[in-house]
Amino acid sequence: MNANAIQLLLSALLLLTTFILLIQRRIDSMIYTYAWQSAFLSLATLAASFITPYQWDLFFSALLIFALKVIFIPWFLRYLSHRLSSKNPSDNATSLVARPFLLSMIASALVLFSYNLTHSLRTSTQLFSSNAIAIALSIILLGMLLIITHRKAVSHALGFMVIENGIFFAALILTRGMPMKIELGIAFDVLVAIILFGVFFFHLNTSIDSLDVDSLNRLREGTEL
Amino acid sequence: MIFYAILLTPLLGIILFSFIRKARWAVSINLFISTVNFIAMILLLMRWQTTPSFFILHAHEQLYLDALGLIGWTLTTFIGMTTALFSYGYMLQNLQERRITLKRLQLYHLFYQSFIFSLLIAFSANNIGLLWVAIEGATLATVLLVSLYRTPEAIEAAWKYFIICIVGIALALFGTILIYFAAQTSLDPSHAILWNALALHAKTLNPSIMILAFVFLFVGYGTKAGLVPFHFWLPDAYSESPGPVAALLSGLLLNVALYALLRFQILTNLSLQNGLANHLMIVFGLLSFVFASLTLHHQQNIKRMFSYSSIEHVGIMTFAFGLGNAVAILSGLFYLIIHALIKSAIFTTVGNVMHLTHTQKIEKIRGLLKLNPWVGWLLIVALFAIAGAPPFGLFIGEVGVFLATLQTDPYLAIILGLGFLVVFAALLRYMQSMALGNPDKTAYPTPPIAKINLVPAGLHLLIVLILGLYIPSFFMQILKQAASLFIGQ
Amino acid sequence: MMNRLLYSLLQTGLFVFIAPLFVGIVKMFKCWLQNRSAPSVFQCYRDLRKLFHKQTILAHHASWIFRFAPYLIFSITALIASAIPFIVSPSQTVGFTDVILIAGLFGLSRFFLALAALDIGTSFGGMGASREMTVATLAEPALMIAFFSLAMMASSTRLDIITTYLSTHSLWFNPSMLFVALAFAMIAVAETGRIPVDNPATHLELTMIHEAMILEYSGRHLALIEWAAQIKLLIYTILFANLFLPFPLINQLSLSAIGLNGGIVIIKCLLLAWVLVLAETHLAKLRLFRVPLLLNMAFLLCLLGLLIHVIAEVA
Amino acid sequence: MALRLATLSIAIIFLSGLLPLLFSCAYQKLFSRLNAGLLMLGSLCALVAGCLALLNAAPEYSQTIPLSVLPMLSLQLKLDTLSGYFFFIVGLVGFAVAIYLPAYIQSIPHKKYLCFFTAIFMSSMLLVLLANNVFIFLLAWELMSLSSYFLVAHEHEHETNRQAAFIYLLMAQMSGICILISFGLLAKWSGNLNFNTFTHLHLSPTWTSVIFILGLWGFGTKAGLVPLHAWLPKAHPVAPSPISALMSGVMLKIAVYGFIRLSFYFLTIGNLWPLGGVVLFIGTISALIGVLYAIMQHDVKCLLAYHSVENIGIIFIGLGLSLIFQATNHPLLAALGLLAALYHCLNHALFKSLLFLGAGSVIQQTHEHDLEHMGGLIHKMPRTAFYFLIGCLSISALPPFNGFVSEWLTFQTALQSSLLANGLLRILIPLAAAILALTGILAATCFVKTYGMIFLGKARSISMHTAHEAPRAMRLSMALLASCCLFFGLFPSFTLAHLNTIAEQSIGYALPASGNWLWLTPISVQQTAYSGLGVFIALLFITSLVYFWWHPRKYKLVSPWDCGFGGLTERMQYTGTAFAMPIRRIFQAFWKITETQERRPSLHQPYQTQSVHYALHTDDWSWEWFYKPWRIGIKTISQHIAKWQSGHLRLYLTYMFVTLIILLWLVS
Repeated sequence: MNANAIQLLLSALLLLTTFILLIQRRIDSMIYTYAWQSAFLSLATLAASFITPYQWDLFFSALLIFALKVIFIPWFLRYLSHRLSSKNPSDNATSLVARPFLLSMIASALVLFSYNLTHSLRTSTQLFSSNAIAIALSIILLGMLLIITHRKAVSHALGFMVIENGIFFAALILTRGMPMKIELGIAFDVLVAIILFGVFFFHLNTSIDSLDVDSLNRLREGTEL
Repeated sequence: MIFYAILLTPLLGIILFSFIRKARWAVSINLFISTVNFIAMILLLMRWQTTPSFFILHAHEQLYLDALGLIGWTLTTFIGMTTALFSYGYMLQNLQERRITLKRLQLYHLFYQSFIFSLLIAFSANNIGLLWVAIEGATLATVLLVSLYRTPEAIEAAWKYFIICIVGIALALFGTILIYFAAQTSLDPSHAILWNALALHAKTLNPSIMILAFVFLFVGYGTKAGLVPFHFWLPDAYSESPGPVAALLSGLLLNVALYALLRFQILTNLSLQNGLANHLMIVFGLLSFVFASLTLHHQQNIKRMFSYSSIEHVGIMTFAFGLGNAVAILSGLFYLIIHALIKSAIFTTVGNVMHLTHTQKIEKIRGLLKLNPWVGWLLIVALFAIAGAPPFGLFIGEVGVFLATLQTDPYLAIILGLGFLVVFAALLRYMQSMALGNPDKTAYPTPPIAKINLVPAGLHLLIVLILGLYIPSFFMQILKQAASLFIGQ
Repeated sequence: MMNRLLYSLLQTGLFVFIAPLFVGIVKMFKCWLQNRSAPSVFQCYRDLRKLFHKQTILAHHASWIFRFAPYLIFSITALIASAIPFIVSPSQTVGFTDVILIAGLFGLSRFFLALAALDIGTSFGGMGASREMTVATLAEPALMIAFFSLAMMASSTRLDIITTYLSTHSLWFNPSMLFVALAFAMIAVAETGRIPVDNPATHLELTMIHEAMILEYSGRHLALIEWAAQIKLLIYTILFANLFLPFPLINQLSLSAIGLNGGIVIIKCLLLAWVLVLAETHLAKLRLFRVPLLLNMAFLLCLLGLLIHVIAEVA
Repeated sequence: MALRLATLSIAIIFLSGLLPLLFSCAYQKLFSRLNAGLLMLGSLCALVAGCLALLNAAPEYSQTIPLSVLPMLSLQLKLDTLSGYFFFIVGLVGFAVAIYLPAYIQSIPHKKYLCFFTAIFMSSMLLVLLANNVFIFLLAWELMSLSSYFLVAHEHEHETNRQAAFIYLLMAQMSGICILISFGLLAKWSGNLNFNTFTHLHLSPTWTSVIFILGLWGFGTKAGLVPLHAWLPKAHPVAPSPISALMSGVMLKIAVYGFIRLSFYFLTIGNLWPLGGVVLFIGTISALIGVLYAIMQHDVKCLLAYHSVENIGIIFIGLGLSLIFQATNHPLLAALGLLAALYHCLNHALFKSLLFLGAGSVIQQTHEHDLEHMGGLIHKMPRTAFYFLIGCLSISALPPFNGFVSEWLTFQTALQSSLLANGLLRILIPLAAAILALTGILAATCFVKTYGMIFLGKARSISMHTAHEAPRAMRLSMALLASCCLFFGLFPSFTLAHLNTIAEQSIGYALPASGNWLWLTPISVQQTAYSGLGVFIALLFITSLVYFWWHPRKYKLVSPWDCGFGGLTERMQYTGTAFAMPIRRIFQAFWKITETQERRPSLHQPYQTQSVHYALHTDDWSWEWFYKPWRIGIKTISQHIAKWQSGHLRLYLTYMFVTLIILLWLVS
């Protein structure tokens, strides 16, 4: 069992968790799944730090991810979603999420699409990364799909975090991570973003009395404002 | 030294505003810091004039200032200053009317300076990762500014702005990583992320990755710039944010996004040599232009109307940069500067108008010229300036874009001409209904407007007027230097 | 050259002087044809003399235009008469022989007549002016085309040159000339206010045009306007006779040529008077809004003439 | 020298506009005098500069004054005979207007702005004439439109004025864009923005046609050619009268100037006679439609505005003929056509501004625009009435006034069509000439109506009774223009001889001799000859003779005959609408006529009519055909597009997502 195989396995797990996230409707389980995904990502980073010698940067990254994405963010989101809605926090699903099979078919098509897209890159890089980049790309696209198909503000935050994970994964496999300074900057931005999400959950809750973003349609064209 | 002074003044502001609570102090200090910042910028410009250095590298090559960045810096510090001047009176007024609390005023100033800071970083970032971080930072800083009033509409607008932009900008991060990856084979990892190194070795970058990267960067930064069809956040955010914030968004945020797009356009063009980036920019530029110009006819809210005008102008600029010939690039750069100046003037004027009439509805704003001749004339002049009428600077830009279009693709000039006409019709219609005629006599008592609130818009328009008649050679030299980035020496 | 100028002036004088005679002849013919006993051919002169001796009456608020118009109208008509190839081709030095100028001068006199009609502010005046201008509107383009086809044949817009050209080239039987001649006749009827366009003999408010305009005139003013109308009728008759009928003017200044010309012109005029009377007796006056049909017909004929000229005769 | 004077005139006029803005209200009297004085001085300078340039014949160039390091943005000026001639026109009319303006604007609010924009307007018109590169030309051109927009919108309290101003500026913008594209294409081929490099470019027929048509579109819009004329009768009437005089008299000529510059100087038409044919066709249509619409108007300024359409049409007939003859290799006749058009430019400028100034005097005295409410003013304002009459005679193309000379020249050009080899043209050109004749007589009809309704008859409303003669300055200005109308009618050959140099420079041929001081012989004595002075003297002589001989020494003043019903009132007079009714019936297809008649029966006896309400609207078809479709189209599209922005965040993200996927798919 070499390191490449571990990474391959982890990337498959990442994709799987994304799929699960996509078709889930309960906010709580979505948050858990996200935590699992982040944990896999953290593991993958750790594995990469062992493959390439003296890469303490990656080691730190793994720790950072673990602290931020596996512990803090899921806790924070769970705290918020419980605090803000007394009802059972499930995402009132759209028609697509109501048909998980169709949705997963679309998602699979997206995976195929990203595989096809990265096909041209295969010649220029080693085999593993080009396959993994397809996975990273599909995680990103699926993250967007997640946002599009879910209605709760919390799911949108999660979707953004999934995209973020996908990007981090891409950075990891393509370039063995970004330079540390940038990594820190990105992490800081993510932190600020999640705090802003928190602030907004409060505002949304007070202004529209729910976290359902579909009721946010006051601002549009063609009607009296 | 001056370089760091400019960078650090807003940082100092951020620190200061964490402590200051008194309102009058805060607004004055905000103005003071912005003014100092701009004065430092003038010093830098003077040094630039004496030693025409093409670019300056700082901090282990992480920061880098060339002519393009210099334009961005000048605009940022200048508009930062004038908007601070405007927000001086505006925020105090808001405080009096209890639209905002003291705490939110503190927040406003904090984010104001962080926004300026991130912009300065973005314009001077050599590290493309840092560029991304700075733009993301600018986005995050403005999100809470947009929702400053905490009305349901403002929150909705800010939320949409937030989600769409961070998703977009996440895509840009992916694009950035792809570029970093594309440079792995030819550059060592510490240099593969530096823009100047990338530009130098652009031909060795992997083309197929570059294509993918540019698409992601284009969608990402294009979202930020407000290109159709990624623009949907823009009218909401502009219309619901307070006057000075709208001025900042339209005058600066839009430019920084376009700036980032231009950086990667240059890189992609150097690397691919097939003009793919240019084609994308032409198509989406024209799309934005046409789409926004048509939508412009269907507006009820004055700020939304002007936000569509911003989209339309971004479209023209993107189109011009996409054309890629010398005239187009020069006019595009000129257009960018003038547009930033006029648009922020417009949003400050709109702030005054709203103060005068207590409404954003176009149909309720009537007879401004009789209500308050100063505001009325400012609005008229600003509207004609933004519509590209001479003798204002945008006219030169417009003529330049046309000439450039005729040079390369004469047929596109028809779309451009029709679009200009449609835009002009809309702007003229709105101008007439708002500024001319008799005001509604019964509607409201009109409060007086402090002359100081008119100064920023007046100053901007004066500069635009002067630039429309005479372009100083120093200014032109900087433009040419910036343009030479696009077309080589 | 001076000779010709002298002849021209003399013939203009003669022209102005005998115009009432021609109208008298027409009236006499008409009476004959309608089995009435005819007044003397000099009756028109008597009428004029009577008017010259009557007191002139003016409305209270008549302006100078009303008073001034008769003199101007008379002089314009006399001026045009000087340019008409009557017995000898007019002198170039008289200088008004350009056909476009002639049309313009007619326009000027019409303009003042219409203004004078509007001056008093009665509804008859307005009605007459409006109808007169309408008829002129329809006649003018046709008249222009008629002149143009002549001018294009002779490559000149000068009546004297055209006459000279016609005297050397016998063109009257050319199809284009026939069409144009027919059209010109219709235009002339309209312009001079004869049946079927207008009836100079009645004062029915539903039909009158010219008479409605001059209803407020009296005394010497009326005399001058009547006289001018008589000259105008003769102008059109002579133009038709010398431009479109066979036996054109002989372009010489010898006494015999003048005599011959005079004889031929008199015969042609009598002939035309007879045709005019025949037509007036046989036709009823048209309703005002049937007049456009007639004049459109004239325009069409002119155009056909021009077409035939371009297609068939030039090539 | 001439150029320096020309630049000076622009500077003076510009300065005259800045003054009122600088002075405070306390010195109002002083600044208004100073302003008027400077305006007069500037116009006079322009007049003299124009004359000098015409006399000089050789073009003068200014030094290049850079506005930036870019060569394209530099101030390059040039004064040649063509621009000199138009300078002369602007200066002459401007001078008259400058005399007229101070007395007129006494009653107008915000005269500060009016003076300011008038000065900008005039100086930008002059700058258009001097411009020697694309950028300066466009700058001045747009400034001209913009400043006149503010003049049109000056009394913006009225909804109609705002609408007029809107449509005006929009059309002006369209014209600007067309010109920009057309000149931009020229610049593309010549590789330079300087007009000097544009001289007689040899382009492929396609590009020549494209540039030509775009130029015709652009300049034609501004000149008011049908069907792009719709702004003109709206905008001109609502501006203050002296401004209407400037707009109608001068600004339209600037457009003609631009068109001549483009088609006679920049482009080489080669043998593309259809281009000339298009111009001729549009000119003819404009002349006819313009005058027909004019007849139906009862707002005096609106009527005059439609007459501008007509006269611009006549000018373009001349230009079209000239282009046709040029393309068929008859340069002599081309020169004749060009001369006719140029001379009509001057003449139209003179009589149209005279008429607008006259109308302005009437309106100032009576506050009445509607012909149906006027009447009898010849007794109240005898001098104005006299000057107005001269204007009417000139515009109706009646000898011996100036309008007749230029129309006569146009006729003479048209008559030369027998020289053409192309049979189609040989027929169509005389037809166009016949329509021109129709236009002339219709114009006469229209002005009989106008003059009759304003000045003759009895007063139709009370406001006529309070009218007085116009102030002396205004009369002086009208007298100046009226005497110019007569002068240029009597002595055309002098001016035409100098216009010959323009023809020589643009076409390469000049007329051999246009005659002496008495005779105007454009081609040869054999062809034709005209002497305005001769006609004038002869008429004067005979009329005085007849008058002194026969005029009755005694009048008896009575009331007019009232058919025995007693008491003719002013309501019984023929109205303007009634006057034009036969024309309306005959040419009814040309208007969109809505005629409504409503009878209200008496309450007690249903068969007895209590009152009758009659309404008549004659509208312009061009609105229906050329403007409404655009407006409705854009509105509809914009509504549909707005639906995209439905307010749903997820939808927005979907758009983004789909675009991303499509882009990725396209590039892979």
